[in-house]
Amino acid sequence: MAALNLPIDLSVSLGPLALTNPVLTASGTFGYAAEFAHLVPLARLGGVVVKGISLAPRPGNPPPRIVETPCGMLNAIGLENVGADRFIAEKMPFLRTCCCRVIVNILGDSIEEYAVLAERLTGVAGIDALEVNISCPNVKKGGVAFGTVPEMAATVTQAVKAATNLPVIVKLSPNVTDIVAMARAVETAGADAISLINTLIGMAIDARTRRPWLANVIGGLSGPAIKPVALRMVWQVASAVKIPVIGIGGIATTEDAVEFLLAGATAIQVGTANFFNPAATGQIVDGIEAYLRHQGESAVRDIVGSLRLGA
Amino acid sequence: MAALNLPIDLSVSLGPLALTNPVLTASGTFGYAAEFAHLVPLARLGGVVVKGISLAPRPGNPPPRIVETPCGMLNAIGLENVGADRFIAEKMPFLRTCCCRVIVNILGDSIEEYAVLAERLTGVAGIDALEVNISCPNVKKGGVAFGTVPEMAATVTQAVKAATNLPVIVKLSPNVTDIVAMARAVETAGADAISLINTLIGMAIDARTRRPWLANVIGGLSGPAIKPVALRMVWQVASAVKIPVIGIGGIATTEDAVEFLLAGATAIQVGTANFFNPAATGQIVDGIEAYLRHQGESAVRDIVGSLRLGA
Amino acid sequence: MPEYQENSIIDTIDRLAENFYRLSLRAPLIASAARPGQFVMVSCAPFLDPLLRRPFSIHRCNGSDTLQLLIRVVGRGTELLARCRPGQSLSLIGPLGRGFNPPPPASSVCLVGGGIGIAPLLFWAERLKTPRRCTVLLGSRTGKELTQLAAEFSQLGCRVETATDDGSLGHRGLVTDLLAAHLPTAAKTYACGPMPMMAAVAQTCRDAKVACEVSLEAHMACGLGACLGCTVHGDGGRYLHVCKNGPVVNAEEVAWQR
Amino acid sequence: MPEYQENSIIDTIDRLAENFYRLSLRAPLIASAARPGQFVMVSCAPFLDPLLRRPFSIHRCNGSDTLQLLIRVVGRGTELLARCRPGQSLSLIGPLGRGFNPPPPASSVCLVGGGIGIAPLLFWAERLKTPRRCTVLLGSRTGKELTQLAAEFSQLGCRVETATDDGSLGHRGLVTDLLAAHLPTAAKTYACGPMPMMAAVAQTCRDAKVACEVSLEAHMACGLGACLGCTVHGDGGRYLHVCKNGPVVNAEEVAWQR
Ligand SMILES: Cc1cc2nc3c(=O)[nH]c(=O)nc-3n(C[C@H](O)[C@H](O)[C@H](O)COP(=O)(O)OP(=O)(O)OC[C@H]3O[C@@H](n4cnc5c(N)ncnc54)[C@H](O)[C@@H]3O)c2cc1C
Ligand SMILES: Cc1cc2nc3c(=O)[nH]c(=O)nc-3n(C[C@H](O)[C@H](O)[C@H](O)COP(=O)(O)OP(=O)(O)OC[C@H]3O[C@@H](n4cnc5c(N)ncnc54)[C@H](O)[C@@H]3O)c2cc1C
Ligand SMILES: Cc1cc2nc3c(=O)[nH]c(=O)nc-3n(C[C@H](O)[C@H](O)[C@H](O)COP(=O)(O)O)c2cc1C
Ligand SMILES: Cc1cc2nc3c(=O)[nH]c(=O)nc-3n(C[C@H](O)[C@H](O)[C@H](O)COP(=O)(O)O)c2cc1C
Ligand code: FES
Ligand code: FES
Repeated sequence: MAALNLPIDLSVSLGPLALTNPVLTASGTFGYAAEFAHLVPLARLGGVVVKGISLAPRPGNPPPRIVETPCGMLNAIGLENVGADRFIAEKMPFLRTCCCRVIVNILGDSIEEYAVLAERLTGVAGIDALEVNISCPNVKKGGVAFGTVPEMAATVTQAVKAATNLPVIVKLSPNVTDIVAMARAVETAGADAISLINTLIGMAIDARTRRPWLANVIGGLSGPAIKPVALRMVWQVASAVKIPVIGIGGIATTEDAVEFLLAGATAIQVGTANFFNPAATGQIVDGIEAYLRHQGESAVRDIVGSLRLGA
Repeated sequence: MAALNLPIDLSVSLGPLALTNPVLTASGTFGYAAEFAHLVPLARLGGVVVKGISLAPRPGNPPPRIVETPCGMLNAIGLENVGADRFIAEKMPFLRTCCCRVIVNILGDSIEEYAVLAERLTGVAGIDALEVNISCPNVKKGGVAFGTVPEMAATVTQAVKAATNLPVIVKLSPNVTDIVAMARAVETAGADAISLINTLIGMAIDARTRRPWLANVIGGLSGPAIKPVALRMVWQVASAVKIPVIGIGGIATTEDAVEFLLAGATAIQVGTANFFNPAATGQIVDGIEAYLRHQGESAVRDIVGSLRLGA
Repeated sequence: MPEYQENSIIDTIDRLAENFYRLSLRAPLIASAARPGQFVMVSCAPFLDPLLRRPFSIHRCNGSDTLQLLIRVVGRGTELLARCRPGQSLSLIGPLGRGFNPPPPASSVCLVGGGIGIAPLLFWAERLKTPRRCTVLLGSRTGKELTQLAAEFSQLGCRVETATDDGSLGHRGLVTDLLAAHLPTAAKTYACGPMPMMAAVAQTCRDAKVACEVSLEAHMACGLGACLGCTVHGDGGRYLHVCKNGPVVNAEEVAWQR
Repeated sequence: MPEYQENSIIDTIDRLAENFYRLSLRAPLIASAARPGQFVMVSCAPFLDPLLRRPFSIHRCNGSDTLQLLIRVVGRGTELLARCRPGQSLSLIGPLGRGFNPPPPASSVCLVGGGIGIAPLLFWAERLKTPRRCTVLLGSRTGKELTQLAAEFSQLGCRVETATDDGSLGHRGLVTDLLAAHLPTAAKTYACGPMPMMAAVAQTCRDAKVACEVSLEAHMACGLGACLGCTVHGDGGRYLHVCKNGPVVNAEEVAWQR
């Protein structure tokens, strides 16, 4: 064990985007940050990724929209959001006061919508980066097609890159045969970083009523249940691409976060855990610091990808 | 609620293979049945699917081979098995006494191995069907390639069908973008039934030692954690093919089993649950009977695919 | 309105009837801030299954350090709560959501509670105990679940009437059957219970032109307005989010037909 | 050999030292069938997390209705077990695996236990108490974990020596330091503890040409020989499955080098 007063450097860089520490919140699980203002020291976070924004407001799916599953949950929110204009007018003022990075998750029905949206958000004070959701499985016409075909993912990436000078993070769907092919496609298309994973497509049925639990029938599976799949994909992708990777999927504790860093993630996002433990993100920032101290490391970037293989 | 003494018909047919009830054990989780002889009334089961058999014996992977995950486990057994000859000589004698259907799970490194193995097992007294594992993610040269490319899955299916007159069940891997395309391919190639899902590919890391938990680094995720993914895939496949579907993935209780039946599975397999509750299979047979009585149904086949959609 | 994530300590657990428990919890931060109609999200298990917190109305609150929950055991989370022991700690988040809005000064009010929906009404009745007439109509399957609660409302000076499915206490039938008779004198009605009951209360109040607030239920993941999961059909085709727009809403805001 | 899935009832839970608990369980089916060195798979949680059962040696057994487990709290499952209360039920599967094999009649034996590895040795010492010399060498971090256990072995007529890392009881150092002195008179050694300890015992016995059995550990999913997960490197490059080939194996069968 190392000296107790070792100075610890938690800062990391996602390409052009510098973070004070690697802990972010996952889109759709932290609202627009104001919802957690009393429960989390927001300024202590590396950043927040806000709920996915589309060009126009979307009402979302009819209820029921969520259901609990073993160590996880399914959601079919249907990308309900206030749209770009109200987001900028109503949500950005608070987000500018958070003192942490603000990453806007964007989604669209078409390449054009992504591009127009990216342009619209560029230059808005307080927005530090865009995360492109090409993978949401909830909306029939939504990102699902983009996120499962490498060429389409590349096209969206290019369109967004051309429309903005903000750092562009592309968020991958895990519902594919070859996650590395997807990652390589968006890397080649110019993505500054890759985040993964979005939710796995799942379903739940109420045996008593013989109906699906979700009005949308299928939904996105998230939470600790998916952590092993996420960790595997992050490891595969981080081993295959040169741009930084953000690990997402079932992270609830410091150990979980560290596992993703060891597997090669430069930063991590906490999603579903915000629901059952709103304090999780702050605890993980502190926990990573303690872990590094305990391991005799002085900088979080030194453990990124430091998984020990072989005997 | 229906009359309490309603006679209940639990029998189902997997194409040419008739079962007294829809409850089977999943390959690799029930040994060769003898391991559970004291704990389960074997004759009460619809059938057992034995641990995957290859032509020659396989030693399997080095330890550690298993690790617990949230509501699930990862395994990288590496398809350890005694090989076809010892299986027939040492394991079949007990299996013949079980009084339930015996389905042999087979695996190979090549199309030829599958075919030779299928031929070798054909005509062996007591074997009622073959389940073709084209999806095991644990062995580098193993089924993984077959199970992720529709054409290759079809080729294996044809080869096995040509080599045997036993009913042939093809077991699909969930680690694909389009599970329906896989199912259609093996249906067209002549499969008598489809079973799904095999394990999701996952990984676990020990933050303290900074090493993967499994010597094989990656492994197969099973247990309740994967149930929502399995249920979704079974629903998608059962809606798309005409041959019977066997639902597998995280089934631990009667409700779980019923959910798969409602989603369109004609039979189900219990896997990981055998480890934490060896009595599960017997309890589920009884439970399905009670469920049907409670729902006023008289035959299990009447609820297969009877999921109620729409308002 | 501040919200807290607080480790409460269980003082007592009382079994009021079969599957009906009352938990007293020491949670000074939440108890000081709580208002009637608000709820808390309770962590039921030490590990990851069941994963999500469960929402429970604040049933009573002394305004400084202690609050009570009234819990009906219906599934895994509530079963675990019923098995807790005094001295154990229970993580809460709260107080959450919008509570009841005050009636006109010195007016008469009517509280209608069905089953476990009675829970938030006791806290409200305690706070309402100004010089006003407060009628409480309580319904449940059977009388056992009501006796103690009815007595407690009476002690607060409320006029209590009961209805039970099995006729074992008060009117045999629906609690809504009792409502119409009281509306001529009531300025406002507050209802909490199953959706069909609240729909009937809303309709009756609408017909009688009496203001009506209801406390809604929906499955919740966060309770904080973040997950957008707790949707209910609202008027004009829009969606209400129970945890933020409610749980207490004006009955007119709900699309009861859907 | 029959195996049972049995709902045992907890009679008592005693805390022997920090993180060291002894559970007495009523489980007549398993208790009647159990032999020293065998183990049970215990379900630690009512729900799905933690998912798998945990293996524990049978620490003591009255041969008819009661058995005891000695549990060191190291993680989530053992933490839940330590929090159980008398009267609660605990699902067990057992008795499982191969136990200790008897020494030559009337010969002297040596039992070596390190830490929680002491657990199965008490049951074995009870059964061995025929007119024979039985030396018990116990090691642990600190004396507190050993005092009561050492006394119990003494009561059985065993000669007990102890070793602790901190020197608070007996020899300061490794329990294996004590072994060599006893081997000239011992016909057989039985060891259970951490792998490095057992490796040292195996080597010492080999050098002294004394027979040696060890009780292995591995992560287990089923305990029944079905999952093939509990592998340990055996001699000649083959794999041992701890739950079926063991947990007790001849020390020569293990590839200690790996
Ligand atoms: C604002 C609000 C206040 C409530 N106040 C109380 C109260 O004071 N006392 C009380 O006993 N109950 C109350 N409920 C209902 C209570 O939350 C559910 O009974 C409880 O969540 C069931 O959990 P379970 O694990 O026992 O049941 P399970 O059926 O096993 O739960 C499975 C899932 O369904 C959800 N769920 C099940 N029933 C309900 C329900 N009726 N409402 C919301 N989610 C549900 C659970 O949260 C969980 O995600 C309230 C609900 C809401 C929304
Ligand atoms: C045959 C056998 C007999 C045992 N007898 C005893 C005994 O009498 N008393 C006692 O206290 N312990 C005994 N152990 C060790 C005990 O099983 C573990 O300490 C326990 O499983 C840890 O569970 P946990 O949830 O507290 O720890 P966690 O670390 O949270 O467990 C995580 C996972 O690791 C596994 N695991 C962790 N440590 C071990 C270990 N050392 N051996 C096997 N699996 C492990 C668990 O089963 C679980 O799957 C025995 C192990 C074996 C194989
Ligand atoms: C309720 C909910 C809403 C979500 N909304 C979005 C979204 O709008 N955009 C997006 O890219 N991902 C969305 N996600 C996916 C999460 O950001 C995250 O990728 C996923 O939940 C896996 O992480 P977790 O297991 O930590 O939750 C949502 C997840 C949940 C649970
Ligand atoms: C330890 C273990 C070994 C397995 N071995 C095999 C196998 O040999 N062949 C096969 O087709 N599937 C194998 N499987 C997969 C299971 O049959 C099943 O498809 C999977 O575990 C999902 O079901 P479950 O969640 O109920 O366990 C194995 C699973 C486990 C956990
Ligand atoms: S419960 Fe999450 S928004 Fe209401
Ligand atoms: S624990 Fe399953 S085979 Fe040994």
